[in-house]
Amino acid sequence: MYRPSSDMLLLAILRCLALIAVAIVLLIVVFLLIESLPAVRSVGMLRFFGDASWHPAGGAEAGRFNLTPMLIGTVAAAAGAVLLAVPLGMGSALFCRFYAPRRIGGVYRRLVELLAGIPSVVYGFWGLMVLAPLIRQWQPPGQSLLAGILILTIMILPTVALLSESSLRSVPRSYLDGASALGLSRWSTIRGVALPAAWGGIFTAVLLATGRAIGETMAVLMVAGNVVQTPASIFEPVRTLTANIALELGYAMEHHRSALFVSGLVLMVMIVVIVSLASWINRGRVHV
Amino acid sequence: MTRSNLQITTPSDVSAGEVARAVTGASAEDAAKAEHLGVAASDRAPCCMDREPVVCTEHLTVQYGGQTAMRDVTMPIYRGCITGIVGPSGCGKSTFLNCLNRMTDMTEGCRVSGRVLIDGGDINHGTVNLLALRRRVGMIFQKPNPFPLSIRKNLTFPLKEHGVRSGSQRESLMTTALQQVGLWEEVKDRLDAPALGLSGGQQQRLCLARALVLEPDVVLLDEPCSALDPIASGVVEDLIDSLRGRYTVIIVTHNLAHARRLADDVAVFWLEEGAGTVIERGPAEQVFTAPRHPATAAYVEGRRG
Amino acid sequence: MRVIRSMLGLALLLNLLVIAACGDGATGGEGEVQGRLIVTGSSTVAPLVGEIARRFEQKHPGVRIDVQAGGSSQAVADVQRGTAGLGMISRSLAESERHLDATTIARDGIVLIVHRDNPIDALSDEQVVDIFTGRVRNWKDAGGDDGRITVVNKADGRATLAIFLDHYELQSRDIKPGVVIGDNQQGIRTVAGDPHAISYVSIGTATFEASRGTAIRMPRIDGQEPTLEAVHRGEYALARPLNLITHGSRSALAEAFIAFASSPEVHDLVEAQYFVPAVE
Amino acid sequence: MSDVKSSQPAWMSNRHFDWPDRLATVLVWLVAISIVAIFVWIVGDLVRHGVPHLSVSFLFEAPRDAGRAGGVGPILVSTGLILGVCLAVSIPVGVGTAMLLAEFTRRGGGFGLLVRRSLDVLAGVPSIVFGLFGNALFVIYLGMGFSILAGGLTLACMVLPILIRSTEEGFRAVPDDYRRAAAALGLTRSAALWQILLPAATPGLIVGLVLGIGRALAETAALLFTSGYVDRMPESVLDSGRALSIHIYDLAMNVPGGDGNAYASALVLIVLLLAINGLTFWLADRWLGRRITPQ
Repeated sequence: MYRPSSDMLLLAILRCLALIAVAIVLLIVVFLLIESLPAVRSVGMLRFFGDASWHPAGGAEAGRFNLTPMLIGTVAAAAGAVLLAVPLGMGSALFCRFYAPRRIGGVYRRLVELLAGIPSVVYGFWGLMVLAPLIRQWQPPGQSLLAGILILTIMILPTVALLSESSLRSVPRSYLDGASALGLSRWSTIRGVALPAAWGGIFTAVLLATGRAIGETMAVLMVAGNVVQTPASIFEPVRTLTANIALELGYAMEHHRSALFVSGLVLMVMIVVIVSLASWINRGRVHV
Repeated sequence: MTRSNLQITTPSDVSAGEVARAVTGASAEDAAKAEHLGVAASDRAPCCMDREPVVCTEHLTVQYGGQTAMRDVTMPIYRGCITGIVGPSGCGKSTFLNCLNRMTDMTEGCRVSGRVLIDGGDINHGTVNLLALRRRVGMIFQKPNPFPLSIRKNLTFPLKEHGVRSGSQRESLMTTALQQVGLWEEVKDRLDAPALGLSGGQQQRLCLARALVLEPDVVLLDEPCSALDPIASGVVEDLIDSLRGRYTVIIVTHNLAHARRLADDVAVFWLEEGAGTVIERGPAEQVFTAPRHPATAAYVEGRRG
Repeated sequence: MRVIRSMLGLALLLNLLVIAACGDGATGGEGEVQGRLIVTGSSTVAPLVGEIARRFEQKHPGVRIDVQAGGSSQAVADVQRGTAGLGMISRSLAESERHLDATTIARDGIVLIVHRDNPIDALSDEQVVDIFTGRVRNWKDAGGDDGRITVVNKADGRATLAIFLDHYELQSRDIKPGVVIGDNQQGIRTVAGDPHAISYVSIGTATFEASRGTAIRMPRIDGQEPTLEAVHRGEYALARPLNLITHGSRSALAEAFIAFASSPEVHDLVEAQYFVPAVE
Repeated sequence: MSDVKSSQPAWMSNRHFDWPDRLATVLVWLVAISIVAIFVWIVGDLVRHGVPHLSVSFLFEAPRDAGRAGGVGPILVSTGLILGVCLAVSIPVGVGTAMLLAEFTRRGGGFGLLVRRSLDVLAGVPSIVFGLFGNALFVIYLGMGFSILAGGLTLACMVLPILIRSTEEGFRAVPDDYRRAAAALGLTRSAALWQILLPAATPGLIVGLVLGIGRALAETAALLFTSGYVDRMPESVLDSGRALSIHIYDLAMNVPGGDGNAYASALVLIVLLLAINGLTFWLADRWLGRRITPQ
């Protein structure tokens, strides 16, 4: 096929620009690897999961490098938040789509969009000023896994709600008409027809929200207490992998710094798994 | 078919006097016609001969956001008969159908005035259990719309929601319904396959089975064959024909040949002053062979519409 | 192949950016110093150096000094990498850091802080160790009111933590914290917000905050009054020097600033921040 | 009327009570009400504590006494500069990539797939990992130090997926007729792109931009270790500059008595974001006739 030279030039330029996105991903991985290499080499990958504790300041010899409590903290906080946010977010989506009178539904949706736009540092600030003291009155010290879960729930709820709603919105009208013509109640229609039809989109929403919960830093850093431990109850403080990096990177040197990049690598792996899962579920669609 | 019979089944004299008159008037007229056409009609469906109105509309008017779409339709529909609703597109045929099971509720800004009486009860009355009403009045849409579930679940799920607790009972009802629409042999080995994998004609028959499994009295069909190829369309048509007598069938179609083959009664909708209304109704033979309204005559002869 | 080539292109582009970026670095003029100096490091020292820098800039209009609080370890890392011209550390140089040059600009001590409403007036060394290692979990057992103790500890890598551990001959892992924080200020903030919390911070910071009405108190430790006078007299056990550090040869600007920061010209600033001026 | 009742069909009485349906309705309304309540609680709290500290001078003054007093003038400037760097880099890259994805790659093509997968991953990378990356690459390896430049570049990597996705949708929304008409006129594809498709896809680009700006404004973790937190008026993009979100973080966590100004700064940030959010949906409704869902 004939192609004018200006087209070839344009295509070449666009390809280069598009490769930047690929290059950034590669660079992220490469830099995480390069920076974590010293620790992996002299500490060994096993010690990141088998050491007695996390006290990395002592260097490769005296230091301890166990990331497991923070991994558990991350998973516990994210899982708790997802468990709470999914029913709430779906409820919110159902409200918008099926229950709210039209005008209220529109206003409500705008409100959820605003919630989605509030920065995490503001949520964290609110959690620090309001939520943690509330929990402290009940179960000290207040800054705890529970506070982290609640703040994360509020943060990922709009994601679940908005994505589920757009998924419900794409359920063909004919299914809903068919269900009402059969005399099915609103709830039966939702449970039996709308939710099964929207399942793929909702599941993707949940995965993306999980990714967000795992990756969230500031809000958790501000309310979760940041003690490196495997929490025995939700009232105990925890530190997540992300909070660990934010808390210690500025002060970290050599192996300590390197160990933080290892935790970054662990985070990255978790996210890639989730993103792949999401795009695998969505392989029919263009975008996740 | 007697007058006293009618007296019992029509609603209270107080509120539905006019309907009673309309019904009586129509039925007297129809009775004459029925006698006139006697043999043919009774061959097709003896049940239809009772001329007992099940559904009556009374000055039914529908507005969408202030725009009148259908005006002043007063019409009885008889038990066990197949009533064809014909007319050019956009003259309120589907709107009329949607009034009969209150699907109009689903449309934003839709206002219905006048009354729809089914078995003498006003379906727009405040205490109506809408779900029970819609179970009683089944509906089939223009485009087949099976749920994105398995074939089995498409039938058992509505049953379950309507309180059929026993699984085995649901299974047997499902089997019967599928046999009734002639789908059983085709799908019995893949009941758990997705319903959306069926062909268009099969999907439409599944939808019919889904409606019939709830044992409705009235079945509303909104151009059920228009989205199907001729062969599938023929199968569905035969199926509808077989419903005569057992169900009261109201079918919207713009296919006149179709209406002529199927319907016992026909109502012709026409656009008058920007809104659809009934310009002629009566036994199919009469409407098609001896139309009284000039527009009907032009329409059935294919000159207009 | 195409991928590699465009990655090279990207790298080249970024390098060009950096070369452009490095163009207007600090330049030392004759006589009058000018240019830009980046100072990073200890959050304890940062407010003081910030004040000194402001005064220094007033005297030398061509100079801009950016002070950034991170931590003592960051100071060491930054001056070694050259990301900062000057580092601030709130401790002496460690054995492994002897290749750096340090100049003491002030002295400071570390105190325990509790909430203002906490009646505890004094703690013995044993009690401090017991509380921080989790052997004592209720204020009742340390002579206070009933209430679960919230131990507020510093994250690994903080100089204050190192000095605290050193003094009590503890290992970082022995401490059983209820909350882990980063900066001094964060410690003060956490304690001021929790009636049952205890932490340790710089005397200077704590005294400064207490004087502005923040809800904290400083109990005596093992009979020692936690005051600046005690640090001044050299009697306070948990004392430490605040140093400015450099790596390799100092620029004229850095030299001038260090000289200024350790001169009596800034003693009023040191005292205003509740530190003890370095003895000449 | 009594005879109406006696002859009434079964479906006329609404005595049947559908428990699951009622329960679901109550629950769904409860969820919606509690979400509204949480929103009102959070925003109300911010407004109640923030407004007393807010004034016109707050927006222009420099922070004093570690931010307890004074305003956020230099911080707004730094935030603006970081955003500027971020957009200056991400717009050309984003538009180019979107153009390639929408106009030059087949859906299932290998190259397009590679780019798309990369963007998916990039969209999921936690901001703190961007912080690590930016710190290692821009701050240290490329020697930019803690600077507005380093922060802006890090943010550019972050907003790239949002920008590309939205711009690509913009291109896809352009009817195929335009392309065919251009081809029929014998235009080169580049000419068609510049003259016809790009203007037609601008709404998508603008919506993406506004979403990206929203994300960048809200970001904290990626900037902590890249742009630093010097709260003075920056003189060039090579100076360290404190973004508004970092200012809130610092006041909230590290400055006893900084609550008041933290509330006020949070309020300023929220108002900025609301303005941008409102703009997004106004633009989307107006130009695209559809709604864009932020993630």
